[in-house]
Parts: sequence; C-alpha cells; structure tokens
Amino acid sequence: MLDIQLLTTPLDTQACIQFVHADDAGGIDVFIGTVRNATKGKAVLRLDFEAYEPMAIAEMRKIAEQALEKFGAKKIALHHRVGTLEIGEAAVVIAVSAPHRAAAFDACRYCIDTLKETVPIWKKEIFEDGEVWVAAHP
Amino acid sequence: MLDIQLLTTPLDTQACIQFVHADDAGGIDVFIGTVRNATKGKAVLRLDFEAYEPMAIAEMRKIAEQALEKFGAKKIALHHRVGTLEIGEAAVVIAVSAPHRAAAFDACRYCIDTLKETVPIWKKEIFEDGEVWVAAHP
Amino acid sequence: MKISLLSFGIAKDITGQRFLDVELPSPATVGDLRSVLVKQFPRLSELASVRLAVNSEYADESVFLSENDEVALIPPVSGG
Amino acid sequence: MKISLLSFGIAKDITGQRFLDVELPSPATVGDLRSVLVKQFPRLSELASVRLAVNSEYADESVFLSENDEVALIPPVSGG
Repeated sequence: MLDIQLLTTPLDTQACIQFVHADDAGGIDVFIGTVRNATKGKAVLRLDFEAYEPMAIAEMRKIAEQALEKFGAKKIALHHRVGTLEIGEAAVVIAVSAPHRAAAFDACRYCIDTLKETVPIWKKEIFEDGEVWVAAHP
Repeated sequence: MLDIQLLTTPLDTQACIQFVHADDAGGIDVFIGTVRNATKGKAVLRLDFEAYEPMAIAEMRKIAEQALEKFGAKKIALHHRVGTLEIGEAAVVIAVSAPHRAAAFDACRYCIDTLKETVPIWKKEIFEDGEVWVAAHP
Repeated sequence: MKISLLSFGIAKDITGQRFLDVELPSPATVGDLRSVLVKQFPRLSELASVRLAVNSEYADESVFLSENDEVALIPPVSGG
Repeated sequence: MKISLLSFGIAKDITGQRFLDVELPSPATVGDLRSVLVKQFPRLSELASVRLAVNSEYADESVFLSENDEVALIPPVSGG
C-alpha cells in the first residue's frame, strides 16, 4: 500500500502517518527532511526544488515498492515537495509502517538514501550573493 | 534540549515533531510504537502499561542525553504512555532532530532500543481468555 | 533495618502487593535482600530476570542498603 | 531522426532551454546522443555526473533511440 506524491504545497506529516497506520503494524518510522538555514557555514535564504515530474514519481514508486519487498514493510507514504521552500519547511516526508520496528527503520532509511541517489529532483540553494545547484560539480 | 514525558493521555506526535524542529537541523526521525492487534497469531484486545514513574522518567532522560551526546543530535522528544491502550494507539513517540539524517536515524533507534531494555515500564497483553505480562518469563 | 519494597508488573502479582516493608539484619547488601525475597517468593526465580533498583537507580548486588531506602523489584521490562 | 531533449537543474542552465529538438543520424544509441550533446555543450562534462533517461527511465549507453523518444538530461540529483 503506497501513497506517492509530488506536491507544490506544504507537506502534511500527519496525513502520511495516518496513511501508514495499521492495526497489524507495531512500528512506524517517519523521516522528515527540512530546509537548513546554512550550508558549510554559509547562510541559506531559501531553496528552489525542481523535478522531472513523471519520472520522479515513477522512481519514488519503485523505491517504495522495493522497500516493501526487501524489508517486509506494510505501508509507505512518500511525499516530496517542489517549488520554493523557506527555511524550516519540509522538503520530504517518508512514513513507513511494519510489523516490527527494525523493518520500519530500515525501510525508511532505504527510501531516503535511495531517493537521494536516483530520484530526478534538483535543489538550488539561494544565498545572499548568488545561487548554487547542490551537488552538481565534483 | 529534551522533552521527556510519561502520560496517561493519548500521545501527540505533532507536538513531539514541533518540539524537535530546528532551523539548523536538516533531518528529523520519528518512531511511533503502536499497539498491535495480535501477538504470535493470537488476538489482543488491549494493553495495560504500568511504570515505576520517577525511575522511568529518569531512565528516559538518561537515554535521551546519551543519544544527544553519542550521535550529535540536536533535540529529542520522548513521550511514553501508561494506563490502558486500545489497538492502534501509540504507546511511545520518539522524535529526534539532527544536522544530518544518519544521526537522526541512529539516535532515534538508540532511544527505542535502549528504552526497551532499561526503562521500568511493563506491558500486559489482554486476550479474550486471559492476560500475560510481556517478556516476563524466559 | 527496614527497607521499603516496591513491586511492579508480574513481580507485584507474585509479592501480592505494591508496597511491602522488609526487615533485614544490618548491614545488608542488595544481594542479601535478593536472597531473602527469593526465599519468601520462590516464583521470582522463574522470571527471565529480576533487577533491583535502589532509590530509582539500578543497583549491583554488592551495594549496601540503608534504613529507609526505597528498593524496587524490576521484572523484565516491556515498554515501547 | 528527431529526439526531444529535456534538460533539468544545472543541465538546463547549460543547454539554455528546457525543451530542445536534436537531430541524429539513424540508428543512434544513447551513447551517440551523449557525444553529440557534450560536443555541443562542453560544460556538461564538468558536472559530477550526467545520466540520460529515455521515456522516463534511466538508460544505458547502448540503448538504441527511436524517433520521437523523450530523452532527459539528468545532472546529479539532490532531492530530499
């Protein structure tokens, strides 16, 4: 059971948790990635996210399906935001339920780690004096 | 920065997340332990939790302090419920913020793993035909 | 000397009461108290573990007890 | 044959446009397209990586392209 979304509006952590809630699941792990106010000591004003939308959703779905299968998780909600985000706002919320806690933690971590490697979403950091696409250069 | 509570009322996940939110933290991990509807295939009607309250709070605080120190986490909220819980209700909520996600995951997992070993809280499973203190016997 | 004993979870089912005063010859260690309790309540030895806490801290067997210490019988915990 | 090229993130800054039609001699592989693009936009080779996706799937260099395939230039991703 998956709920995969790419949204331009603020993410709703509570809705993700409610989606994965199940009476036969004993553990829910939730990861929330938020916009930090600094990178390498330099103040960040805000972030711009862009996505290759159909492919991003397809890749997010693949990752969540793999996580269900690899770890025996029950349900996964995976919401990512695009557009302009202010400091402190959530860029990604991943909620995973599983019969036992180890599977919930492992599946959630697998989702965020893999998302950061394969999902076609790009983040631009906006500073006082310029902007940088994150991780673009070696 | 810690928020440690033992409560007789339903746990508020959103309040835990809000407590740990910080503009200099990029990752929040949340664990929610919920009451499962079955143990080893046998239907559970509800759970009764009891705690040695002052010691439980002291042990929860120790664990959270260790997690801040060991993993460099920023803030931790650790709420545990006592009394009678129905199926699906949350028995424990742990929220951890950290500059990076690995520390948030590791610290959160350390908290729940250690809580289950050391914090003086006891869970009794109520079945149709009897009740059992969990883990009491070898 | 008199020790206040608190029992929780299945340990309370075994001792039959939450609060219990225990008389011990002085000096006495946590280990001495354990021996007395296991003799009085043999079913305690059937548990997967029984730890003792003195004044809300887990205590080794070698710790000496003082008059009016609060000691708690901690059967296997199962929070979370 | 004509390929529709989509560019994202810093790749869009380098190609200067989101949508670009590219003419290729047929048959052509993903690797052939990459060579053409790197020649036309040398700054692509300064990136930590550039993957190509064909019709919303990551594609190996050896995959043959078809007329009207949608190919996307995927610079290092940084979601989450």
